[in-house]
Amino acid sequence: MTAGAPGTAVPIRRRDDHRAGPDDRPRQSTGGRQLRVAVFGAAAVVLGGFLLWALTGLPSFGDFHGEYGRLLNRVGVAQRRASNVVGAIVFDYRGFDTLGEEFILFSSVMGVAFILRGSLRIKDQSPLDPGGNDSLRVVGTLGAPVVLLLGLWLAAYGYVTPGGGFQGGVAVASAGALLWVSTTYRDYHRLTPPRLFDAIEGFGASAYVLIGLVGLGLSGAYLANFLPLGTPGTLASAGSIGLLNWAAALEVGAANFLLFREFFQEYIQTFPGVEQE
Amino acid sequence: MNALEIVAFSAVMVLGVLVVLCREPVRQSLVNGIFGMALVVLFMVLQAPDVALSEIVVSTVAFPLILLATIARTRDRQRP
Amino acid sequence: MPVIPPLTVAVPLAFAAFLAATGSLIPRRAVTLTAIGAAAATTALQFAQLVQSLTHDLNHWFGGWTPQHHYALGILFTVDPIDAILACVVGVLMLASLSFSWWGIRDVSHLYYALMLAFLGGMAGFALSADLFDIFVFFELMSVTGYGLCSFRQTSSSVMQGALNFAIMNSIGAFFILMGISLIYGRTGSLNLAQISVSLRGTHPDMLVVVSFVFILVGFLTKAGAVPFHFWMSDAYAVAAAPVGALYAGIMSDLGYHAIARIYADGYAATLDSVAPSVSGILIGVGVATAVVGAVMCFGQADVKRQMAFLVISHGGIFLCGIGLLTGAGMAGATLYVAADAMIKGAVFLTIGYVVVTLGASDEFMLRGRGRRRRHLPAGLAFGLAGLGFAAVPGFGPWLSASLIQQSADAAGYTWLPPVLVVATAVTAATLLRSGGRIFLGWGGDRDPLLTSAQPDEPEEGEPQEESRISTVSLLPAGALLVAGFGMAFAPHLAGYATQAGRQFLDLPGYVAEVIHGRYPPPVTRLPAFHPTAGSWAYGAATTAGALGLAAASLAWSRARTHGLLTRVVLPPLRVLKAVHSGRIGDMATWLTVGAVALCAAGAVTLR
Amino acid sequence: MSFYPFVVAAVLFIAGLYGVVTSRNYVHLAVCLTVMQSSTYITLLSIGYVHHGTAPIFKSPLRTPRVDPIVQSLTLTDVVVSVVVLALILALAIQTHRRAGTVDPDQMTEMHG
Repeated sequence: MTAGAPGTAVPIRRRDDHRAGPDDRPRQSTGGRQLRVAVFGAAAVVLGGFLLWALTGLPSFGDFHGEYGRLLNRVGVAQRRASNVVGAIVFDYRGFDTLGEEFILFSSVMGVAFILRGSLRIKDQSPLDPGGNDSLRVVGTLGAPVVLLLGLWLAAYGYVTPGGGFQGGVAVASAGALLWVSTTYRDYHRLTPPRLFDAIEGFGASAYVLIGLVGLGLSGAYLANFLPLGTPGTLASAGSIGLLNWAAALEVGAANFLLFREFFQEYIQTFPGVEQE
Repeated sequence: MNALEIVAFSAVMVLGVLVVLCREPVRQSLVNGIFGMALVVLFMVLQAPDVALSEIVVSTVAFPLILLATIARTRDRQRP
Repeated sequence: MPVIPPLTVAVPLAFAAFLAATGSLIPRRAVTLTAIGAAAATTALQFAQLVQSLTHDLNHWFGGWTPQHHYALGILFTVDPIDAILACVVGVLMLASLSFSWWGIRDVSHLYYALMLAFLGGMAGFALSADLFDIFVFFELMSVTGYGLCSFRQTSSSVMQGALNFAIMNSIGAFFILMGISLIYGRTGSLNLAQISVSLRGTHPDMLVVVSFVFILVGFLTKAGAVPFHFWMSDAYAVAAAPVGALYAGIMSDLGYHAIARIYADGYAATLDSVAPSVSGILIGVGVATAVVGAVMCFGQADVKRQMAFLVISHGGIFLCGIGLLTGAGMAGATLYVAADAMIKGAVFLTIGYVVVTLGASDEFMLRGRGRRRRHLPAGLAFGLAGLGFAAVPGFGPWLSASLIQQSADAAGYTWLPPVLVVATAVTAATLLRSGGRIFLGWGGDRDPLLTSAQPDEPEEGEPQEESRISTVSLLPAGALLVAGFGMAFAPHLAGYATQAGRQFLDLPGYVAEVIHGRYPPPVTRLPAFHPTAGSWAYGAATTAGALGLAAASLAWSRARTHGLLTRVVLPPLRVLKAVHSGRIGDMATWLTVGAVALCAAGAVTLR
Repeated sequence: MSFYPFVVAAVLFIAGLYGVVTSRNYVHLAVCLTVMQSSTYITLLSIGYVHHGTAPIFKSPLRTPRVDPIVQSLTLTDVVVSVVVLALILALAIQTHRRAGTVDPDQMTEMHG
């Protein structure tokens, strides 16, 4: 990325930025900081007071009778055949929020990659062992499959018992993290090609959108259910919630995996012998 | 409110304030992990198992992982 | 149920996911074309949606969860003409930015295009959602894609600092919004705006409602860059790459104001309308402060990108005044102003992108006279036209919208408001005309004590090495945006449709009837008439003359050898104001807290 | 005592904000933001709690009171957002460190005015 390239924010000058040490900059006077803390302190006390004043207007703890939640507790299982009403809300009644949430995660992964990859040049022949010790390696090797299974189980039963695509997805991604502890960097690099995970992430995210479109095509409402509902309390229940749940699990798993991977790449660069930029 | 609830809320409050006051990043991420566990307990007490599960996976894996990597990367060090 | 509204979100998001999955495998040109195609399809859908919304509001219940027993179970998208216009603006700007990228952005990863499309989906959803929590979700989606895009081209630490300030302040704003949503959910037990209004109807507002509204206000005012929540904006927008900056400045911030209007009109108005004059006063107060502070700061900058950042802030204040009038015409004026202004702001940002590449800087002193060559004429013309557009030249888009606000303000008894807005408009437009004159005509001196120059004592770094890296063709999208912004005024019955839409926007019982009970009003047969009065012509004449005069005076002043009296009078307060914009995150968060306290206090006084 | 949960939430909200204002390290600051955000989880879940209520999972048609399921689904989204925000700010902090050699917000005074 050359300075002065199209769309460049601030051109040409400050090419020596990365050389500038912390001591080259003017420090803010302690007086300025003290004033800031004093002003903030006074304002924060008042703000806290207003917030508490408002909070006392809420029904007292434990006496909540929100119509929305009560209604869904009453009709949720019957309408959606999902024994976990939270799951039914996440993937159906408020399934569109979850679509947004998927894409928040998706965008953050792309954003982090966009921010960090810009300056990353790792050469494959560099000595890149994380330098972990043997006991750590054993923990990783034994732990990874266990965590992977746990994650899949969490994801699978999301609409029956607590859990679901998000929790399962993060757990599956942590299995990937354990894999990193248990092997050398180079093997890890080979085992987990980022393009594959990019593809999985994109597939999971677009699957969620497309399942919504199928609902729109078949019954005129985006994300409407189009599968038979089944029996509550079993895996064969809840209609298209199951599909959405797995789409979310794929997306969240791959997204978190990529997120961890980006930060590993950064961590790796703190080892001696890594060529930078 | 019963005693369990009061204890769970108090733990969260004290630990949350400690996280803010702890300014050394490595120690802070440790305290933050404990704070996360306190939140998990609170969520269980509040009958929110789904949220507790996601807080577990987030505060035991995601947060420490990205935090420690960043701390290692941004530690002030003099490179030749 | 209408099928288009969900498609305007689903299409860009699906293509974003597709590009993320396959983008590293297909040629870069194909990625760009796919992104442009997706944006074009989305824009077409948005225009179709606008046409449909003119007959009656489009309400889409996700998952098919229409209200059961008159209770809203699902998430709702409401599309009335006001929302539909803003959605169209989002699409058009994205299309222009991506087209600019075709010429202007070469070596960038496919992630950029995927992020842009996700950004488009986020903004489109944010403009249409009528469910409080869903609004929050799309707010976050829009913000998160924004944080990623902001750090594009990390040429210096100032880019990173701008992006960090952006991310941190917007996150704090988001938590305020979420706290406000929690409060109102605890009170009403619902998240759908119409349903909330049903619960609140007839109750007397108490501190919970007020603080909840104020917290939501704080969050969206932070996004929109209102004083004193705006400090992050000048840093973030000044470092954003041209196509991204065009979107931030053009529409993202102003969507924050729209969200405030919608949340008030469709939800909180049920109880807060008993104190409507105070709400109006508070919103207009914030708006005037924003318009004035933004204008002064805008005038005091030498970097065109920072000028634009403060111009966005200042004009946002004008829109907030229009919304704060709480009248149909005010709402219509604010919306049309956002639309016309968005086109022009977008055009300027794209032109600046071109200028930075071909001329090598964005500081008007460094660039003085560098744009005099004939081949820079298109860019110079774009600058000049945009300056006139910002000055609300009579007869065109911005002026039409400004006159709606002006007439509405006079009718509502805020007769002092239009003159203040004239000053803000003239000052911001003068700034752009001044820098255009200096860059493309070489007028004026090469320093001015009033202006902050980013690189005051650095020697010029000479002409950029590769002069012809970007062709003049890349200015086409900017030109198209200018034509759209100016030509908007000639769309038949625009002001009438908009005023009617504005009235419906504020008609809460009518909205509840259609959303909860499915009873739509009969189509309107006679549109309200709009005729520019002598006042409107005077408004436009004053802003135009003021802008031209002030620009000329500023250029002449920088040529003068002695700066005696004026410097002594103007400089000290300007220095203080600039010092307040320290760019430090701690100061910004402190200002935000102070602003939140002030709004809470104003609300508490209202209840007395 | 029945407002104690909301006091906890308010304290954490203000504490997180205090951390942001006084922070000398972007990493510390990012964690303070998550503390501020956790106050919104606490508010939401405390609002939706019902005395002697059980989780909204219906294995058998027990007629016990149930806690509000909506706030739980909102909090789930909220938790995801917290990861995302933390990751993005930390990524920006890493880049800032690379460019400016510091992660102290108050040492970065390049832009003002």
